Amino acid sequence: MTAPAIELKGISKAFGPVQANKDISIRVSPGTIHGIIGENGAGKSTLMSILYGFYKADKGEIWIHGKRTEIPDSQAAIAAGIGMVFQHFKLVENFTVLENIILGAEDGGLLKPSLSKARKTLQELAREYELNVDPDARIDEIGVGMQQRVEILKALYRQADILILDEPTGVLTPSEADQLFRILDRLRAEGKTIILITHKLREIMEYTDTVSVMRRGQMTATVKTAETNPEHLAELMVGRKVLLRVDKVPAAPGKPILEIENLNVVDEAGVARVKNLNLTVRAGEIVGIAGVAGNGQSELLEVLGGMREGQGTIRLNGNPLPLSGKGSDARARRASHVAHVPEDRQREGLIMDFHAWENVAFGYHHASEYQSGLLMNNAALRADTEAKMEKFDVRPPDPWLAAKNFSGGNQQKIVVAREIERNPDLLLIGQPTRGVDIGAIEFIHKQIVELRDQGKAVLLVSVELEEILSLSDRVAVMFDGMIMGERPADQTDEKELGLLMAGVAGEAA
Amino acid sequence: MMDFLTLIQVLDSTVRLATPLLLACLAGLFSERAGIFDIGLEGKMLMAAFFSAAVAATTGNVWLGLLAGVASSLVLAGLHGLASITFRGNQLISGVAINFLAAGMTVLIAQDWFQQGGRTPSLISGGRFEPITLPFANAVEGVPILGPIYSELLSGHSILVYLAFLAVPATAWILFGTRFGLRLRAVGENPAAVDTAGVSVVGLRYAAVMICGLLCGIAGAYLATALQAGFVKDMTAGRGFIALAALIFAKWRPWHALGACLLFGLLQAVALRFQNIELGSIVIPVQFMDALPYILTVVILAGFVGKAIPPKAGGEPYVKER
Amino acid sequence: MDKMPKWADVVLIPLISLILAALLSALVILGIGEDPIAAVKLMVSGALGSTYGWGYTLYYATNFLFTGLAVSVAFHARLFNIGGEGQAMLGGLGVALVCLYIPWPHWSLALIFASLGAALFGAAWAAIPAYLQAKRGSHIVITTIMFNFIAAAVLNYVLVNLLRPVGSMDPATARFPEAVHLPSLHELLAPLGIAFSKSAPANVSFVLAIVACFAVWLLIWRTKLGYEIRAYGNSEPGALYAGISPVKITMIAMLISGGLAGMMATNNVMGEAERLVLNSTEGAGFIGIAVALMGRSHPFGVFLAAILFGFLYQGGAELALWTSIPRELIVVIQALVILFTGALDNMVRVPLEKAFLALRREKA
Amino acid sequence: EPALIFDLGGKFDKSFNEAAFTGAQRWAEETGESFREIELQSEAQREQALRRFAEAGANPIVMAGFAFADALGQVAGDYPDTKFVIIDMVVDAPNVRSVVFNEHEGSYLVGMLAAKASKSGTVGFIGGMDIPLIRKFACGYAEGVKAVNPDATVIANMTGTTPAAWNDPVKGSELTKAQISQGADVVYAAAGGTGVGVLQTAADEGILSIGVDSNQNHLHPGKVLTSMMKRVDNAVFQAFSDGPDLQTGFSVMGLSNGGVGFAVDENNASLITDEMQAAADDAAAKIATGEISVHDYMSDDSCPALSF
Ligand SMILES: Nc1ncnc2c1ncn2[C@@H]1O[C@H](COP(=O)(O)OP(=O)(O)OP(=O)(O)O)[C@@H](O)[C@H]1O
Ligand SMILES: Nc1ncnc2c1ncn2[C@@H]1O[C@H](COP(=O)(O)OP(=O)(O)OP(=O)(O)O)[C@@H](O)[C@H]1O
Ligand SMILES: [Mg+2]
Ligand SMILES: [Mg+2]
Repeated sequence: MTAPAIELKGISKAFGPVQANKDISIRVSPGTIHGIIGENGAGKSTLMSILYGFYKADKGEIWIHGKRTEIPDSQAAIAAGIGMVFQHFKLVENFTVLENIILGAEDGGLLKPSLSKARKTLQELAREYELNVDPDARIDEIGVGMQQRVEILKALYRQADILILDEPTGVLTPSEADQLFRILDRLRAEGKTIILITHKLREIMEYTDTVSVMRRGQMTATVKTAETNPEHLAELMVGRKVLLRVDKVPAAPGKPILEIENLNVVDEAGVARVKNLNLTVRAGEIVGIAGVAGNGQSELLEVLGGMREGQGTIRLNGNPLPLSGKGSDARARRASHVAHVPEDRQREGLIMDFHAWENVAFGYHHASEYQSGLLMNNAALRADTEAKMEKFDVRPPDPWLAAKNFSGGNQQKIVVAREIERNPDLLLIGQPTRGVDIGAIEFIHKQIVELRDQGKAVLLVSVELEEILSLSDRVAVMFDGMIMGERPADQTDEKELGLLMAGVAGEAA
Repeated sequence: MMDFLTLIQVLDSTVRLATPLLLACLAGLFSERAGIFDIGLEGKMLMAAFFSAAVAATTGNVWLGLLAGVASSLVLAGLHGLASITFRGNQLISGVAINFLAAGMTVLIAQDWFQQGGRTPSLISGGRFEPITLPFANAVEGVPILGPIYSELLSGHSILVYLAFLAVPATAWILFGTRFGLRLRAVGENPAAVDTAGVSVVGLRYAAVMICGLLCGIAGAYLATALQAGFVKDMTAGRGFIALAALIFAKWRPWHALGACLLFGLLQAVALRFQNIELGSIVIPVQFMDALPYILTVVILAGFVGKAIPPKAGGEPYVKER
Repeated sequence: MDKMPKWADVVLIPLISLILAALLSALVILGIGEDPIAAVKLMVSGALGSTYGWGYTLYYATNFLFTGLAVSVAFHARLFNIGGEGQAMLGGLGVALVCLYIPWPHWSLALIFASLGAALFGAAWAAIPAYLQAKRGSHIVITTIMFNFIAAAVLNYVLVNLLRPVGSMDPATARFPEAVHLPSLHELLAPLGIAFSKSAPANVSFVLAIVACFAVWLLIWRTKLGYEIRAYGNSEPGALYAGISPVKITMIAMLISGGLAGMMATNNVMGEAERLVLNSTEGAGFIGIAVALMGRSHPFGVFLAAILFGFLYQGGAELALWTSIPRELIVVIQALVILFTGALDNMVRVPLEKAFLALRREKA
Repeated sequence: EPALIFDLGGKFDKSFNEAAFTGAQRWAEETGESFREIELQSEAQREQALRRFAEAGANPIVMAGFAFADALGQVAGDYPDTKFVIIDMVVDAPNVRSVVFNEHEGSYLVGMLAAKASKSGTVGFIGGMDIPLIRKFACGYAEGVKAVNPDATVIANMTGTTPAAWNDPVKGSELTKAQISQGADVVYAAAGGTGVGVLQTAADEGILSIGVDSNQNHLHPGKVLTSMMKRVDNAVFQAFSDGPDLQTGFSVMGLSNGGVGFAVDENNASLITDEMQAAADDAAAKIATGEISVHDYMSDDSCPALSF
């Protein structure tokens, strides 16, 4: 047996108080695709970044092709033949493709010769792997799919024979993803070793040779893909049996609560994000918006929540809401009984340095029950917080703890408690269970369903198809800013939605 | 309003006054292109002005003075690097501190060394950079128009002036024609890209900050040993900030920096020479001329005349691990 | 988990930074051939050893309280207001106009309106950078620096060409009328039977500054507006999400900041000089930065830091008077304080965090 | 113990403040006693400096510069037992001595010398802060020039309108260059520290300069035509010598009592011909006796010989 292409022994890494990796060991055979799965925050990216020399491990050894190798920085990793495509691309936005590719791998002190040499090499690589990109295009002018190609080309240009890809398909359409996997297949056939981090069990099952599962900073198992199944992997990931469906009675939709007509949103860069969108959400139903990240779902939620401006018409209980200018901000939305659980709780939903009790007022700090005269009634706020913490089982139930000191799931519970307890007519909820453990997922799902059952409208956005399918009553798929199609949740499946998500029009599917 | 000879004179003093601005502006350009904001240009110049004058005064050798000035500026640059690169502190605060440090230390040391109320003794010849007469300058003086332009405007500056002007193409070439320049620009835009490409962010940024120190050092030495003959307290008189303004005005580009510095130099030259300028019935007070560079910069910053977009990673320490 | 306890963050770190700055300052004094211990003794006796010294210390502290609070309020909204100097200069103009052109029956009335005038002018001077930051994204640090210079030019013009009394050679306004003379601490304390130096300039503005401290504390930690300022300062996307307008908060925070900086003029212009002179701010706007950094942007911390800097200023003046140590020594000390408490914060913080973490691991 | 307060230009401005310092120094050497001194850092400190010295018991307290007038007006009354001496300005208080100089007379003499030394018939004047006091210098100078050569051109520039103008050598240097380009071959600097730049540039460019207040001939030997001596040093020396009992009131120092004059020493001996010296001495005598009357700009804020 040949030596493993990569062997990690006892890798540990802490970020301050967070133990991201704990004593991790793993072997990857040459010429294989090795998958790594695990929940958000399990430590996958950290582990790979250590292999690539981006972080330095606190403990542990790295062996490459049977040789103990010190990788103090990325330069050493590159020298050892490792290339990595990060979850968040590492490209210089105002440089051209060519400049990005030679950065750090120039020949000699002058740019001209390096650039012309790289241009030639790039042409060869493009031909060989069907990786066509315009070498003179600026990164900020090309799409994410293209940017990912640049990242792969960067690695190939440096003659990597071990390629790490961190969640490469999260931003790709299914067809772009298929093309990526064709390239990966070809690379594997050439004897290159590939590590693939992904959340998608389908990709693991279809394309990998072996798979490792991480949970809470530890490696829980490494198995041959052929010898396992999705349920088993899911169980390994979360540490217990996964309940994939939500218990709920069939919906009894009532009058329309939210009506969206011809909504358009243009972002700061002038790109149209939402295009002529029409959608209705009725009382007593949960409408799920599915789609690949970046197809306008976030902007839709933000417009509805009053975080950005748009054009078109939206009505709440029949009354039009302004989409720009006065009265279009989040405060006005809350005043008209729209609650919003944002997609990114740490960036938007919470002020991480505020105490829990301050966060419970966040967005509702104008509410009369929180005031006493000109000042804020902090005592009332704290009492309210204690009540909510109790009801939502926030742990620890300490109003004085800063938001950043709660775990992800408990942070989410604080946000959900704040929004749902306002008893809104419409709940906007984005990625409700991202990075939240399974117990909390069940709890949060239950709260959402309960709200629906009280006759409220819920608009759910999630990139997790499973969550969409199990929680919604009706599913709308967004692609390129438009609704590609709507389906009752119990009359569709992942396959059909996947096609819609790729922009294949509903009728054809 | 102005006859030709006066015009030449004003332009001549524009060149002299633009020189320290230009050197400091290019200094800032290197630093900020690498993502390190530097509002401490003023302090570095001041420190260099003092040490160059002090050493030139004691040794009588202006080159030793220049060396000392540059060295002292490099020390402050290193301090800025330490604070903003190694310890990932706030670059603006570090710059503020450096300005104060220089303002205080120069007077303190000057008083200790020379007991002349915070100044150095006046420099005598040998201790100063003398004007250089370009070849044939005297011969062509009589030629109309071109003669004075060559002999008055172009000739007769100290070597540092020519050095400053040569630094412009050099900077442009380094930035856009070399590997170092590519990496430098990249580290100011996205240090993570540089890091993952296997190049040291810290090394690049220190290099940039040190080049900044070098150029500020020359600028300061020019002030004390060429433009003037010795150091007086606070002699930079806000030039570091005007250079910063010019840098923004130039949108962080070397050739534009030359233009901006010449413009600001011209404003200074005009303000120096004329108290109030009468344009028909309007009198432009000298204070307005003094403030004009700052006003122009604010206008540029406001984006009314083309938006000035700083390097993306500028001002942010590169933090990998929270 | 927090990396270390709160007290370490607000007390231990500034204290260590301060000690480091003090040690280096001592080295500097040694370097210029003087005795640091004697210097400190002289500073202490000169600044705190008599009511005269205290009068000056508190006078300077009053200036720094206003500018320190100004920087702090902006800091809470994550705005770095380096323009305190210019705002205070313009505040002086506001005070001068109010005092010179309106006949006041009593100083108390004059003080109220002079404060308003000062705040108004200071706020106005902060308004343009604030607007440009809020609406056009112009870096407020750079614009406020530019505005300091522009303020100096404006004041220069006004004093030389407009407000200078005929026949006077000073670029300064006329002396304010006797009616707007603010009671000094001497006059204030005399009825209480406390004999305070007659010639020290500390005056009733000190009380005003303390009131401002309390008001800022209430504003930041007890009002909706303060809540919004802090929320915006912590997270701009968060603010948007909560319906807090970044434009509004940027404007308001900077207006309050500029207003506070401007109000410094009640002390130095109205209370001390009783006329507006060039450069009456004497760099207090910049010291506000150090004061806010040291005081961790908390009014109580700002109060302590302002007193400390008042002491340094008065002590430094005494040094310059009685020894050959130039007054610039305090500029150096100020630089070191800013350097250590501001820019080199992590130098102290990181090892300390590690130590606390290790300590906790050991306990666990 | 007497005390001396310097104005913003600083003790070593080689000019006005330095003259005051020289006087104090001479007193200290002759009496073996010591005095207190402080250099101001800013406008706002004037009053503090005065009070601090008065509190500490310094007496008399001498301040060099007109800008102290306002602060002194405030402080003098609070310390009736302390004697104050202010130079260049009049403050009316029982415990203040106000010393003013007839700068126009001294300037007249150096103006004559300038006109005689000038080959181009154009001479320059560079003042510091644009205030009546400095115009008084300029006016006397211009009259002196015109007295020798009625066709001569006098170019006058002021450095600025704020105290910063006393300490701006770069601007002094630029103004000198400008005047040279307009044909001036002698420049007279009455500009405190700014004059250092004027004299430097004049020397660099090979024209003659005239110093002010102190004897500045030595700064560039052979290149400084002469210096208009304003005996601030004498005024300070006198005040210190008089001690706490000094006579208060108004004191004028002019040609008649040696308060102003022009400097001839080994550094400029070769530049001043016997004829020049004789003419100037003659004029000095006539001014002292009142035979020649030099116009004092400050008497009516106008100057017959020069327009500003
Ligand atoms: N640079 C960093 N500084 C501090 N903590 C970090 C850093 N990067 C990651 N962490 C923490 O380390 C843990 C593991 O993070 P990591 O990014 O490796 O997870 P992951 O498995 O890649 O998750 P995801 O699926 O969301 O990408 C998390 O708790 C995270 O908050
Ligand atoms: N970036 C961070 N900075 C500081 N502390 C953190 C950070 N991320 C996590 N922690 C701490 O680490 C602990 C574990 O956080 P984490 O989000 O990984 O919890 P978890 O086990 O995934 O729980 P949950 O399932 O509720 O999300 C939290 O209690 C929190 O205090
Ligand atoms: Mg990851
Ligand atoms: Mg978690």
